[in-house]
Amino acid sequence: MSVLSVNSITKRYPGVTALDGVSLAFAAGRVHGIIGENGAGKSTLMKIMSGVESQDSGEISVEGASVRFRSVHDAMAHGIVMIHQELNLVNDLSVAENIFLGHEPRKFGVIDFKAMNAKAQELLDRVSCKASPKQLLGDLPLAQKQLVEIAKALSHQSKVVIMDEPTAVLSDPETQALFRLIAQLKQEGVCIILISHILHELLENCDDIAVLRDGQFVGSVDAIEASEQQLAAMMVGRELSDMFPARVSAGTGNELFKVSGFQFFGCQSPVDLNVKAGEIVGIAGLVGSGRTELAEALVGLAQGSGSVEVEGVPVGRGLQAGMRAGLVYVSEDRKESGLHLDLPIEWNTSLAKGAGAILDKRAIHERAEDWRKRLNMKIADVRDPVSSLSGGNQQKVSLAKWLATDPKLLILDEPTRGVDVGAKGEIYSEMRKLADQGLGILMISSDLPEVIGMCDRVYVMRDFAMVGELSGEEISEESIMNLAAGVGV
Amino acid sequence: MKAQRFFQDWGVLIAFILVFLYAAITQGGSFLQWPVIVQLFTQNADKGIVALGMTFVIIAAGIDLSVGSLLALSGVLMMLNFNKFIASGTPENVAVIYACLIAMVSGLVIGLFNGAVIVWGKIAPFVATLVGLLAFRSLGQAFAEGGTINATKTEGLQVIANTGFEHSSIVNRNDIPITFSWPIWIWIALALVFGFLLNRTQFGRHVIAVGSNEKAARYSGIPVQKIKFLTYGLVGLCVGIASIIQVSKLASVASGSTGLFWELDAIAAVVIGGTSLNGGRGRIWGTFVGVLLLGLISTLLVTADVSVYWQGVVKGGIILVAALLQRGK
Amino acid sequence: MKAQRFFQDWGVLIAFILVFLYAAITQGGSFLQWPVIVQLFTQNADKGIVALGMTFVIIAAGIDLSVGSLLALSGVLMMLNFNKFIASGTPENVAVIYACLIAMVSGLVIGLFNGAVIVWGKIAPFVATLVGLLAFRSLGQAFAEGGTINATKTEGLQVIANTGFEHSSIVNRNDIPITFSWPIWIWIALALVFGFLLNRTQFGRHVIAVGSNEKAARYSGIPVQKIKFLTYGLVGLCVGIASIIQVSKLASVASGSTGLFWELDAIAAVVIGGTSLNGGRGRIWGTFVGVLLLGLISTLLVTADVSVYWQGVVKGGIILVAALLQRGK
Amino acid sequence: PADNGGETTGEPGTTASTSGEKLRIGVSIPAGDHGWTGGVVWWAEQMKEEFPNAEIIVQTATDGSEQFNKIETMTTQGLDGLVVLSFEPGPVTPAVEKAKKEGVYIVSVDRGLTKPIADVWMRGDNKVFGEKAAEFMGEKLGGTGKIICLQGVICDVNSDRVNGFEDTMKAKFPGVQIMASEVANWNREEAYKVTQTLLTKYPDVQAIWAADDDMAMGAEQALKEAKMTNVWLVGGGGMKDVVKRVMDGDAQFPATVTYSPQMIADGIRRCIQDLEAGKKSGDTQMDEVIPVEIVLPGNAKDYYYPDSIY
Ligand SMILES: Nc1ncnc2c1ncn2[C@@H]1O[C@H](COP(=O)(O)OP(=O)(O)OP(=O)(O)O)[C@@H](O)[C@H]1O
Ligand SMILES: Nc1ncnc2c1ncn2[C@@H]1O[C@H](COP(=O)(O)OP(=O)(O)OP(=O)(O)O)[C@@H](O)[C@H]1O
Ligand SMILES: [Mg+2]
Ligand SMILES: [Mg+2]
Repeated sequence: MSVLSVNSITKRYPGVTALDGVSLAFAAGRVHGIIGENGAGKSTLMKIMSGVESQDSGEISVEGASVRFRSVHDAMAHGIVMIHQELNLVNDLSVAENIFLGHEPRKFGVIDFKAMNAKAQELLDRVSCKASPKQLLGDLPLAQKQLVEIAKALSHQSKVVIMDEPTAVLSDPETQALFRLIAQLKQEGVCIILISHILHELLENCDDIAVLRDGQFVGSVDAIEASEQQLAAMMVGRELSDMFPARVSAGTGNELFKVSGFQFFGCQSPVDLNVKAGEIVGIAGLVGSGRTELAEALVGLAQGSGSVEVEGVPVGRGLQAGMRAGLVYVSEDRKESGLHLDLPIEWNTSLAKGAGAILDKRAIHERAEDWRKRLNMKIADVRDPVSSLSGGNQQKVSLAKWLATDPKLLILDEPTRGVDVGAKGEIYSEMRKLADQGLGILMISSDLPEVIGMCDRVYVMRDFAMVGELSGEEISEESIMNLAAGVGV
Repeated sequence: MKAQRFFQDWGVLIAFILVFLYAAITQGGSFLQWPVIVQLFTQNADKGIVALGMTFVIIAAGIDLSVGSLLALSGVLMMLNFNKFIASGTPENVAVIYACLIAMVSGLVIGLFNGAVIVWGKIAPFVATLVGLLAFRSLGQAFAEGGTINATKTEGLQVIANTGFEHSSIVNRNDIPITFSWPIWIWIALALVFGFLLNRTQFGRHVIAVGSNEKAARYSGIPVQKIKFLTYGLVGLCVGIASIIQVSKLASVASGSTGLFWELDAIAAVVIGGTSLNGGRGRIWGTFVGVLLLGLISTLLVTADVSVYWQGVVKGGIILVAALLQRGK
Repeated sequence: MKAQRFFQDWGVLIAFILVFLYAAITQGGSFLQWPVIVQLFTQNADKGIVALGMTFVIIAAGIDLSVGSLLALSGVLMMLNFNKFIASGTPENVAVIYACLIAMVSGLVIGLFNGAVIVWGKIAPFVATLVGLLAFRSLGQAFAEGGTINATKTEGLQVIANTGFEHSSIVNRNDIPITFSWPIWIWIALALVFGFLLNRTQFGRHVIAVGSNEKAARYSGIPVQKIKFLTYGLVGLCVGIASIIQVSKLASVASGSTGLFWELDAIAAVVIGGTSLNGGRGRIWGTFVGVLLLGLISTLLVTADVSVYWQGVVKGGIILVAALLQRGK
Repeated sequence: PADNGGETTGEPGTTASTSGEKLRIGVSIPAGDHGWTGGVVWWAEQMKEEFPNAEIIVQTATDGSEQFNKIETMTTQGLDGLVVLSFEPGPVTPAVEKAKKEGVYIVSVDRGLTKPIADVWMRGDNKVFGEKAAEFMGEKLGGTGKIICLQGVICDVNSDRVNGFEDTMKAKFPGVQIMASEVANWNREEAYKVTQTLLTKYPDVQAIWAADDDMAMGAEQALKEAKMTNVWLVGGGGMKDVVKRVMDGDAQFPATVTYSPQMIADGIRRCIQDLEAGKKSGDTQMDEVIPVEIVLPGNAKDYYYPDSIY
């Protein structure tokens, strides 16, 4: 019998039908994958199953009995917890307090901090998170926060754990650890529902995979028999060609971007790097290796010193000077620093570019429409706030915002995080097109296939230092991981 | 859903219209007259101008508690200098112009000072402007030795607030044409300019972006600090202009009481007008109507002869209803 | 970095110590005496208690502008009923107890009313409590006909604020033992209880979670609305207790002036104490010291004989320095 | 009706303006945010009952500009008479001037206006308020002693009282030392606190002067707590509790100074009587001084209004 099932769930938002009569069943001791394009309705369905949102029609059953969730609390009481796609943690509380938020261990009505910290430490160990239970959550880097979020879900001893793209911000070792954990939970009879855009992950770790398209359930496959191509075709409704576009003129141009003797906050040794016109250069490394810090310092968002040149001209300090020189940075954290979620999409796409001291509203609108077509965004109206978009489409808006500035050198930090396979392909080909037009691209990514598929050259960082450079045939998953983890050196 | 959105967008205007209709029906003839309506604008122009500036500050997720005290201070500076000019034999009209410049410049400069303390001194706006609330009035009192300063010549000064456009067909009950005085036009003009500034210029859009998500604004290359700094300058300038109107209207300035509680009134008008205190969302016309609504309530309390003890309850009640009308989800 | 963190954590205490040392050095003997120190506590206990409650509201990302008016209203209710009890022949001590209960219950209930308007009426806290600021005092004035109500019997009532612990070794210069009056102990006890509540109980941690990230709190199954609602009840209760102390001190309540501007003072103390107006971050001991610091400044202004005109500048200046000491990055 | 009305309660019902309708009287006064102004509001409200046939509109204001606006609004609504107790004379004068232009009969009480436009000015004299207190205290101290002063909100009224007091003291009783002169904002609670603080610094003061009775009451509480009941006080403003204490021969309140908020009631009566008598705006320009008297146990019962709120 299924531990959790939904029956013809429908949910409408103004302008969109996010879910249209979806029925699914989930069983104990199984790992269910869910895939779908950005905006297909995956997160919405999960939110309904975990009591965050309520459906317009349809019903939810837990162990055969029909239930109605009025709040998250109700869902938790039925043994259902969810790890959200966008982190939902409290920066001003400790790691342990976050993990046990809402169900703190108590003694005589008072929180038993000792027990709480001890239990939190166990959970953190289980998810291979190095953070300490007493640390303030706000001080953690993104990836560790994600692990805390997972630990938090585990703290509930639930029957059903829903994970909405948990691996998007994790690098390889942590992802591996997470899947070991999932396997263990499965052994314990827990039902896991896993959303991801990384298809091979799902094929390797799930029992079955359900596909959503445009708010409708289009089918379900057995993970052992299915292939990536088959899944992609079900998601998108057509066959996908090779995701990574062919390189035309890999890095034959002149030196566009040259950094030498560059030091930034926390760096262990000065960094040298360069990017030629038309080249896509990767920066790989484990989470916490300092890639984001380096990039932010390079564009002037953080302190840094050393020589930075674009087309042989030294770039002044400060973000604006960098932007004037054509140096732009697309942040990894679209929610906090990348986008204005409450503001219209068209504003966001013009915010970095500007639109004259007196705004040219038409140009602003047309620019947004233009990028919507170029990046194939799923948007009802460019005047809607970004917050109404699905995660992947938000990521595209973030990209469009910076591409619109006509940069010379583009630094992308995890550009395809949370983007569906189809859209990934679009972003990749857009990147390649830009490179072919003479742009230089520096791409920070934890997604190794992406690094290998896209980059002409790869720098690898470890512990806030540049530890190697790979090019051409040298680029392989193994060589990168060896450098990044510091083995075999 | 649709209805809710409608109320959210237009709530303050609907509230204003409802209160106005109520007044017109219950007060009958004595209310629906040109003088009453014109007075509503005249009496609230100064506060309204301050509220316009406050709207920018609040949209940028700031707050300015010092406006009332600043009003007193720049009024005192204006008046002291005016009297000095007159004493030294400067022609009256020249003295008036100088005095107005002094009021505007002192408002602007002190506003920018607030901004500098907040932006570069890294002090929370609430605290920094609370310091201003205490210090500016105190300074004004020190300059004025605690008292009221009266203009030694009043005609020239009073031209600003007491003359304006008249039309022979718009008269009061004694058939004297009503003056649409300059403050009304200044207020309307500033509202239009500020509306344009907020909605049609890069500066305005940057103010919204800073208020909506400061970090993202910084990452977008918006000069966040400069924008914040300027919003405080803007409200300071507005206060300077308002102090000119006050001084011109009253031909005097009371260092101890001029502008008392104005910060609350101005913030209330902005918030009732639909601007979010969390920043990032706001509108100029809402503030304009918000000021009018508060003014209308005061007028109504007078004309309906509500007992002074109960006025607070009635005023609070109407504000509550206005807020209920336009609440979000 | 470390030094900065240190100042951020301890800034308000350092500021207090610096001002105290300054006073002790410049005022010499007349300042460093038991009576002065004890007075600092006695005089600020009522305001301090209100600030404790306000801390919870602000940590939950709310605000309460109505505390001063509520103080007057619950004082009026307490006093009117006390006099009625006395008139009807209730024994004085029973009447005192009834009156105290009335003050606390009315504070609590009206505070919860504020909370209900904010949470279920979905009105922004600033607006909802601004309505309270206007309406509660007005109600008090209506009940008291705008005047001051004096207790018809004072002895029993004044026991609360004017008696307390004495020790024969702690005397003033006339060798009369100094009274560590009940308000001091009530304040300290409440500070300890509230500190415990904030840091050690689920309620306290949930208040922080709600203020820091309301959505995350909701996703964690925390009853966000109930938590917010309760914080307003808490501050209301504090106001009720403070009104008992006020009434007991002077055996009278002035409907027009009791508690005037207290909202500003209480919020200022909370913010100076290191609690963020954005919610999520705050501390009880900081508020406690913040209240003492503001009180100390007032005492210093009186004893150092600062010109009345310049007091605002000096007070503002000291607050600014305290804020600079503990500013964040 | 040139005589100071106080006995008019007997004949209501005769009020009728020349136009045959009810008389409309606007009363503009400061908000009752401290004891004395609270008394003013109360007395003004009482007049509504005393003259049921006149329409008395009482409006309060928290600053000069608000008072300006409210006078303007009332004028627009149409008034026969305006009784004004100005917040500050300066800001209010232009509004009164406008009313005058509309032919409204103007009675100004207490603080006056900056231009001679009132038909009747019942002048309160705040300078004398300070002077009388200083004379009494100087004499009682025998020309030498230490005192402290409590001031109200910083404004013209306060300055007049304080200057009157301090100048007289300096001129006539140079031996009396004013140890401190602090602001307590007309507020009982603040006066209580300020006095507490001052007493620790100046434990040897012999007397306290407060610029109004409310503050004197606060100071008294501080004295009581410090067990310094030998220190005596002089306030002023006609608060009934204080007058009673003087009447009863309380050693701590040997005297007080009159300045009753009842003056607003006299002003309103005067306005109605003059209008009923057919007086028109501009007919007269009376300037009467409301005498400020020192209240001693002997004459206290003349100033004791047990039913007043203040
Ligand atoms: N709060 C909201 N208001 C309006 N529309 C919304 C809201 N939340 C989601 N939507 C819309 O509902 C649809 C489904 O969104 P959902 O977040 O479920 O997609 P998803 O499958 O999780 O996509 P992704 O892979 O990008 O995370 C989208 O079209 C989105 O724009
Ligand atoms: N807000 C912060 N406070 C304190 N330390 C931080 C903060 N942000 C990052 N760090 C530290 O900096 C290091 C690098 O952070 P970050 O995770 O951004 O690096 P990265 O290499 O860009 O990794 P990724 O982009 O994969 O997340 C981390 O080890 C973390 O300890
Ligand atoms: Mg999603
Ligand atoms: Mg990073």
